[in-house]
Amino acid sequence: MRGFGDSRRPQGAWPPHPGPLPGGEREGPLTLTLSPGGRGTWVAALPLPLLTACSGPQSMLDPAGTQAGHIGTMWWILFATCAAVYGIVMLWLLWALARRHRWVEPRGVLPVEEGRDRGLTFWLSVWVGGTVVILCGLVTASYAVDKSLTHLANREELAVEVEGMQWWWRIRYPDDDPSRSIATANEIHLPAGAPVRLKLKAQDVIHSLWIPNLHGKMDLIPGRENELFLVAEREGTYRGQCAEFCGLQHAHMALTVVVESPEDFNAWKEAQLAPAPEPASDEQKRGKAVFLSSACSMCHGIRGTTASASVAPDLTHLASRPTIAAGTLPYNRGNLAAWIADPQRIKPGNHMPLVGVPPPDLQALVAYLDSLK
Amino acid sequence: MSKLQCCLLALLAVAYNILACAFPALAQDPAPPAKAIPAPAASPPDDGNWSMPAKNYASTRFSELDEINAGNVRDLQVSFTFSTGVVRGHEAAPLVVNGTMYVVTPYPNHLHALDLTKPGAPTKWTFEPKPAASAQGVACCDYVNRGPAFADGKIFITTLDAHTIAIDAETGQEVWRTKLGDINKGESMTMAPLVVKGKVLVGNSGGEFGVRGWVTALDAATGKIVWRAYSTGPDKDVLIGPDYQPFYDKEKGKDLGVSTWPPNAWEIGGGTMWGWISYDPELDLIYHGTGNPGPWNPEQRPGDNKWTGGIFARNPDTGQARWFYQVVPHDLYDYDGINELILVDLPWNGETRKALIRPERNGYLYVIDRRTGEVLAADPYFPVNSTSGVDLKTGQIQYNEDKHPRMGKVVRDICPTAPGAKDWNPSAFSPRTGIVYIPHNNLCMDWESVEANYIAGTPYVGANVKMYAGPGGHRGAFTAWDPVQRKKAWEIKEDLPLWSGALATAGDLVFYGTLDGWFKAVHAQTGELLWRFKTGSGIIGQPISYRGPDGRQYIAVLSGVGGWAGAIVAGDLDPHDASAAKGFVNAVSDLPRRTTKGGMLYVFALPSRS
Amino acid sequence: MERNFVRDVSHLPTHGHGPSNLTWWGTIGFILIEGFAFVLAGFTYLYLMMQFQHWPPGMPPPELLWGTLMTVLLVLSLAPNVWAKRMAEREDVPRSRIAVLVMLAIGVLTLVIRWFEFTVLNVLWDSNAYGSIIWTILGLHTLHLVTDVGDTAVLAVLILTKHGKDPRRLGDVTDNAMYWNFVVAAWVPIYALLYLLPRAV
Amino acid sequence: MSPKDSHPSDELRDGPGLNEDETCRRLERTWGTAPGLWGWLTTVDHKLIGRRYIVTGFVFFLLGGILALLMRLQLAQPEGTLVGPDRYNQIFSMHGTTMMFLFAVPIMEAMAVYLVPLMVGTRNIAFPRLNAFSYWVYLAGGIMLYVAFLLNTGPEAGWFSYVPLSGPEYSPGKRTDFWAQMITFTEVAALAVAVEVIVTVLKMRAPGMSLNRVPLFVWSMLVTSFMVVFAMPSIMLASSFLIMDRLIGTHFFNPAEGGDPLLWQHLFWFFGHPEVYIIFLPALGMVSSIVAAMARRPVFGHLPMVLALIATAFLGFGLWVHHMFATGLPRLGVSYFTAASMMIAIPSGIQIFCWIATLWDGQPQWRTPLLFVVGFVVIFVLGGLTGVMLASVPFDQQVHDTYFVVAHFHYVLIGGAVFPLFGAFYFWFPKITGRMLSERLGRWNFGLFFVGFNVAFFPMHLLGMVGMPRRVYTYPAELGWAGMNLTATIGALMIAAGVALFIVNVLVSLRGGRIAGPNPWGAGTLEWATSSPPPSYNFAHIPVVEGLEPLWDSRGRLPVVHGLRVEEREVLLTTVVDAHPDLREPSPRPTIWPLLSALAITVLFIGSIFTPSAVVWGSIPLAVGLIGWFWPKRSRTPTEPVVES
Amino acid sequence: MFSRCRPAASVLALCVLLLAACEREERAYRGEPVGEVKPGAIVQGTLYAGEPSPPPPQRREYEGNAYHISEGKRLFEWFNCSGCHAHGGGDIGPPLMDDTWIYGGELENIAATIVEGRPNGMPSFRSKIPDQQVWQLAAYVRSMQRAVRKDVAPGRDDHMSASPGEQSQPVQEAKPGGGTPPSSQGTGQ
Repeated sequence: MRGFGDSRRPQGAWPPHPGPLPGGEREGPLTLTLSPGGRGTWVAALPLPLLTACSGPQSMLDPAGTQAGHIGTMWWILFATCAAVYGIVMLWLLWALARRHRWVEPRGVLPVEEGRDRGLTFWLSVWVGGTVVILCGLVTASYAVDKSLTHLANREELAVEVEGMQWWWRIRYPDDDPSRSIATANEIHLPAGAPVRLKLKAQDVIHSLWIPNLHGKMDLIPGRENELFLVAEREGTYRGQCAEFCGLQHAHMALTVVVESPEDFNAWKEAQLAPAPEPASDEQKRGKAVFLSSACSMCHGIRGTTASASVAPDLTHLASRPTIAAGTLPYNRGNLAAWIADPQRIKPGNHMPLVGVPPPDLQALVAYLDSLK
Repeated sequence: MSKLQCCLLALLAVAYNILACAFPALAQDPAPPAKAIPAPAASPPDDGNWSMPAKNYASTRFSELDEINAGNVRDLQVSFTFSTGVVRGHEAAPLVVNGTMYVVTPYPNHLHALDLTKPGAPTKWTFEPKPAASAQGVACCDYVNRGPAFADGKIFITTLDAHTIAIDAETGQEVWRTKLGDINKGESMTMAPLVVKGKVLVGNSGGEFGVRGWVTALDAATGKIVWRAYSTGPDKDVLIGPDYQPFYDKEKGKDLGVSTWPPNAWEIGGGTMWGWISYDPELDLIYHGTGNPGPWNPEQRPGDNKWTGGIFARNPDTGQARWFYQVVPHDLYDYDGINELILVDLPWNGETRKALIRPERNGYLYVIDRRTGEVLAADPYFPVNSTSGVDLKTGQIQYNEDKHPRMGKVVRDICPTAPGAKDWNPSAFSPRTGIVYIPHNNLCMDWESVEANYIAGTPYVGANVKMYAGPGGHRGAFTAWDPVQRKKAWEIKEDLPLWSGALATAGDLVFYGTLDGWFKAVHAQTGELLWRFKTGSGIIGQPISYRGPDGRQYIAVLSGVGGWAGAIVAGDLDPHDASAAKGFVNAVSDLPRRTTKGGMLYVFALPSRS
Repeated sequence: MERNFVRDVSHLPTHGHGPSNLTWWGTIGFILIEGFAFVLAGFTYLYLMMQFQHWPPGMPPPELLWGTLMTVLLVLSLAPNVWAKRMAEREDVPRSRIAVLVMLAIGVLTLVIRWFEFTVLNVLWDSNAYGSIIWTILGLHTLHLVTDVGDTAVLAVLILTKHGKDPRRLGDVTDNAMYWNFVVAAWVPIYALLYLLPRAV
Repeated sequence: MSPKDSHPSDELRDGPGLNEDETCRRLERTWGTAPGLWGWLTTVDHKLIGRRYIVTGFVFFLLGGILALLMRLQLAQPEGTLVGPDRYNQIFSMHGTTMMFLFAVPIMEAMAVYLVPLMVGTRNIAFPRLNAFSYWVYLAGGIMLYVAFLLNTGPEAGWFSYVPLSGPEYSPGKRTDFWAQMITFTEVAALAVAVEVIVTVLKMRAPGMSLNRVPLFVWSMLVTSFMVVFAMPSIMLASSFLIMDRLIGTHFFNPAEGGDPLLWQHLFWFFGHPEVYIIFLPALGMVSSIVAAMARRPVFGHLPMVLALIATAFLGFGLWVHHMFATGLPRLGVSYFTAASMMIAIPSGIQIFCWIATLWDGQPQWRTPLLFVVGFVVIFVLGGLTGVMLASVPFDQQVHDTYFVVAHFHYVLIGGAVFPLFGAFYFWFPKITGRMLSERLGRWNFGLFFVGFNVAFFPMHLLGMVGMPRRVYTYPAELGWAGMNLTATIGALMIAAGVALFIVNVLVSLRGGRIAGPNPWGAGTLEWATSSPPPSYNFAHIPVVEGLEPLWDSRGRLPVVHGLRVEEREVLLTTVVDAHPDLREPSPRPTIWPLLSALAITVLFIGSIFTPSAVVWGSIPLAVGLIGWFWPKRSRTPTEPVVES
Repeated sequence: MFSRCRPAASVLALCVLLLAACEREERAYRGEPVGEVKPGAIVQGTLYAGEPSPPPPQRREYEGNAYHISEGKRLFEWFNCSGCHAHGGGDIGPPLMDDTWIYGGELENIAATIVEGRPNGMPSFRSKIPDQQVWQLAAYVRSMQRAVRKDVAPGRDDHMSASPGEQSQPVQEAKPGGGTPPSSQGTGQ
């Protein structure tokens, strides 16, 4: 098994990336986030061997944010309770089967005499009473955890608009000064420790934003606006994915969440504000011309050029993003070229058509796009 | 009252008038006039010509001729007609200069000179500018042209493919031609130029194509660009400099044309200038509006979107802005700010204010101090529900949260509509009554914002719109508004939206036309219908009045349905689609049954006494 | 297996009235199903109402005349309907025949009125969600009218021919009368929803 | 009451006056199904219809299983290329749809159609023609869906077809229309059977079978049928709205015009959650039957069991919102549904307790049906506990729509319904066919199924928690899901082997299985009181019930009533609560009209996918069919005219 | 007899329809890249010299395919066709839901119009729209004029109800060469 089976892997391990990621490949401490319930001790105490496979860039068992931490606590409460109940039931079942079992043909029927079931009836009442008590406990715990998920909501420091499209994510950072608002695609950068409000909407079908390491999922529903409130605490790179079936390429609708220090975050934001750099080399210049004169500019925009289309991801800072095609491929020049050359083979049914850029033009185009840091 | 008393009173009145003209101070100080008067410097006495579509720099569209009056107008009859040979929407005003009438047609923008001295007004010459045919694809609302302008022996016209052309008024020869915009970006030109101090002022159209709006001054003699002021972008492009002194704080700040937009959105942000310009020679300021921001979908352009949807006062020589007032910051409903600006001096709280009157798209009639840009009044002349009023302290319009457009959600019953309570079709102002005569719509709409995708040369709108009759069930109205009393004097309900201009005359008459082809004269005081005539096609043109070479008074108007309101007829649109013509088709789906295409000049006069 | 005869049932009758019949229970079953469908459609109506600022959105509510006429007619039809049921239970064949014919005539009349009702809704089903739900609810109810009128027509043919002598036909008349009661009972809240509620909010 | 009813005619009647062989011969002539195709098409015998219902349902189970295997093979490795996204989407939608609508509900109702009349001791189900009709409609719906699927027109929006994805704009073509219409088919069939079962249970029980003596399986089917009556109208409305949105431009789910996508979810889950219990409650009844027979004692706590069934049914309607915790509904509202969802664990807990208590107190025999019951308890309790977890809003927000949920509901549905169903197959197969299934193959069958099931579905819990969403046709290699997915695929193959073994067992046993005799398990309920397979008339004499387990109570001498006619189809009606004999009701004869009506309604439904006017012209043949169906016929003996219903 | 034949005939008709379904529901994602919409078979009139040439394969492939038409519907919005033609009723450009066609109303004519542009304001999208999407758009435009089978035409979209969905309108024969609208006669350019 490849990947993040080992929880000590660097947090920037996903996606595989040739160069350093914006978030930096930090060796994050294993459980930086301690939820009030002391999840860390739970982890240590539970001898479940499978747990080693539980951390990772898209795992609810490896919380990196306050909310995911609380939910993690809830999980361990539920797990412990249910495991205990299950154990009791199974033991009793074993006993019942072993007690007077027979391997033979039936002989006669046990008569039910008056009063014979009285003892069982008593235990049934105990059983029901126990069930009620346990359930009341769980309901209370669930309600408490649910409340704790939003208790920081009035301390919002950052609002991010997330719009689900078939099959990518449009991310906007609105600002009171509209000229400082930025738009990107398939990546969310968050400052560590800051309370963030994600505003979720969709224009086409229902999607669901799920970043397990930070929070549970919330649907993006056409005609409605939902909110998800979270605090990311541990720096690192996480993965989120659409969790509501949304059509052909539901499987390839992922996004990268980079949690970084406030300084790094601000630097990233400043970089995003700049329009696309002018092409430096002749090849890049030609690539820009190819972009503007071909089908690319019908859907994609690059700020600073005349291409301002907006039905597909904005490419102004394409080369700074960790993935292309909504988490389908890690970003690098080779993948980019392969993607442009035949997007329908990599992600069949997605809305990027086979444009058929001739090979020399393709090289130039990729060179230009690769300059859009 | 005896006859003698009458004569005495009349004499006194004449004397007072003479005194008032000779010594303005005398007239003002003791008792300000009870009604508004046109800005004196901008409205010279009528010479019987009609040399600019708005009649004068004050944009009064008032003729001092009174041969035709309320008493005899019922005898008015056709004097002659002229077929323009084009059957698109005729929004232009004919010009009459020294015995020649100049008529500019919609695309292909032919300019006809008619010799009024001869019976039947034969054609003197025709100028064909041959604009690019593909320009038809970037004309949002029919291939209209709003008229020529005359100055210094030249006729100036704009063409649909964004050229401005000067033609010798006598010979019909082209003097110069300047390309001002690129149709491949969606830029076109439809407005009537205004010539001020030897400069031809023009602006571009194409707010629905994501163009960047501007107003430009060309040297009337050579056609060279003297200055160009954009409606979006950094201050140096907008020509905002040290002279800029807006009244309200919200208009102050550096490079607001950049910072009130999302990054780079101002480059495709609209704010075109395709309507009317007025000029006050006394203050030496031109006044013009700026169009709607692009796209219509407001969610794609958070911020105030300066300098769209507002009014600029500029120095005509340098283009430097003096003041600006944003009527609709962050415009939500395509409330283009390009309507006419009537310059009047009017009594206000005991003093006389130099003001401009603007019946705005958003349903308010603004009275603004034209020296400073202070809003004196903004009163609804239409049952507005998209906004709840204008805060006169801050100048801020109060949007109604209930009617805020949302992506993917139809917001119902927004009044007024995208074409506004009143669109470009200009009002008239009569100094005799002190009343503004406003031909306008009575429509409401359903609106849904959708994602607009910018592709240069194609529309950039992002809204589905469906219009229908507003409160009362009628779709148009002709309103007489007293700007001093701040109330309606009277109103005529019209079944169809009104898309023609208005004309007021000293004969106490007001003329306007309807979409189904009626040309009407009503009494300026009461609104009583005195005369009407059915023309061959719907009227969306601007009526004028002139004194012919024979000394008689004539009324002229172009008939030819079209424009945004009449696109269903001019463009053969299909009424099954409620969103056709950006929703207007739904409001006038009965129009094809009530009128047909046409392109005809009608000139009326009283029967000759001979 | 040995048998142990404990009871003779040969004296039992072969048909009964009301709840002792299978058909009665079957009819009740389908009334439950359809009644619950009406309830859910009503909830949908209220749910959609919450999505709108104005209800109806931008058009006048359905005109009262035909709907009210329908309500009056349906409520009044309960009288002959109950009479029909009573006659059938008394096994009074001639009067049952008259009653069935009267109910058939009323049924046809309701269909005519329903036609006019559809013409004054002031909205089409494809205009907006409001139009969709009122057309659907009215259509659902019309479906019940149509099936019941069809049912009554077949019953009329049966009862007017030699089949009419069969006491089971009279049992069918009572079941049919019960179903008509349901159709009327379903209509009254629908009338309130479609015609009165939009005027009240 | 007319006088002639009170005086019995001179016809032949069962009872002491008639020779037993002669009784059976005449009853067979009256009740038997004609041989040949015509008989097959016209029969109204609940056993024949129930049998073909069961077989059809099982065939759909196999088809759904094959689709599941395809999915597992596609997901066995990352970036699999066995099928593309379009096919995969159709496959999982077909899988869910088949299993829920064409297998689970119908087969439970099929078992009821077969067993309920036998267990309540009557000769046929109520409304037997409606019964035939419902089978034909169900068959037509299933065939339609599969033909469409094979023609690349299978549903593609999942078995719950969320709008707008399944709406007119995002689901082009006719794929979703066929799906929505299939809903209509199955709901017509299910509602018809529900009414039949309710009426059969309430009115046709054997004399003496008062409500407190009704077997638990019959109770469960009665409760289930009531749930069907209240749940199905919701999906009927929803699928009608959907198809109207798609075909005639209504706006129920168009947010721009005042509709709401969440309206679909409310309506769907208001049906969809009870649907789970509709599948699961009959299985509880089967488990109770098996447990009682295998433990050699009546089920402990009959009354608590019945109350638990009813409580489950009521609660089942109150927790649909727990499928919508991630839709952003108001927080306080959803907390109520957390509580309601958890509370449903109480009746389930009671039932589990009662079964184990019965086994504990009885003498359980290790026969295959019991194995499946044990498998049921082991699996279902785990699924139930994960269900309790899912009721917690915060936890559900994490695992909703992930493989955790996939694991959960397979534990609940396969554990809670399929394992009991296989147990029931082993248990009642002798009754239906007269031959026993092989115990040896049965143990292998169980072993493979049980182990395979856990290998396939247990890892999915973890997969969901480490991030794997549902309904993805592939996944990237970097996320480390490959190992667990491969394990799951191996488990799926084991299940397939187990099911294959079952089929072998059936085929072998049909020919060479041990002859069962009337009551091979020594069980106590009435279906075992007649021969295996039962005769067309079920019982030569209607039994009289004196206890919960009549065969055990009567110690071999079953009391019966006599006096029903043998030359006419006649059933005995009893009163609702106490089951006193009330009426001798004529029962309809075979007829072709239900089949013709079903064909007519099929044409109507399918035609309406292509043109709304089909609803109008399609209703003409339907009306003809129905009139033919209900047109009264004179009976062969003129004294007592018969109604056909 | 009637009630027995009717279902049989309908079932037969249904089978035929279902066989057509394979084609209707096919989803081909990888079309031709940007190239030329081959002008070979484009005609704008109904008068032929000699035998008419057979229709090109795209007609069946795109006009009979629900997926392509629905993609065309999406692109119609994305590429701002709706900006000029509204939802078929027309605006700046002529209406597309009527049967009046200046440059021919067949699939190939419409595709050619998209690629080449037309002098009176229709922009050319040559090299801007890949061929497959041109065909998809053209097929959608054909559905607006009700010239495709009803079972492949799209239903209403999830937006403002501007015009009835293509599917809920009767199929009609489009004039192959198209008529000339009165408006194009006046300007004469």
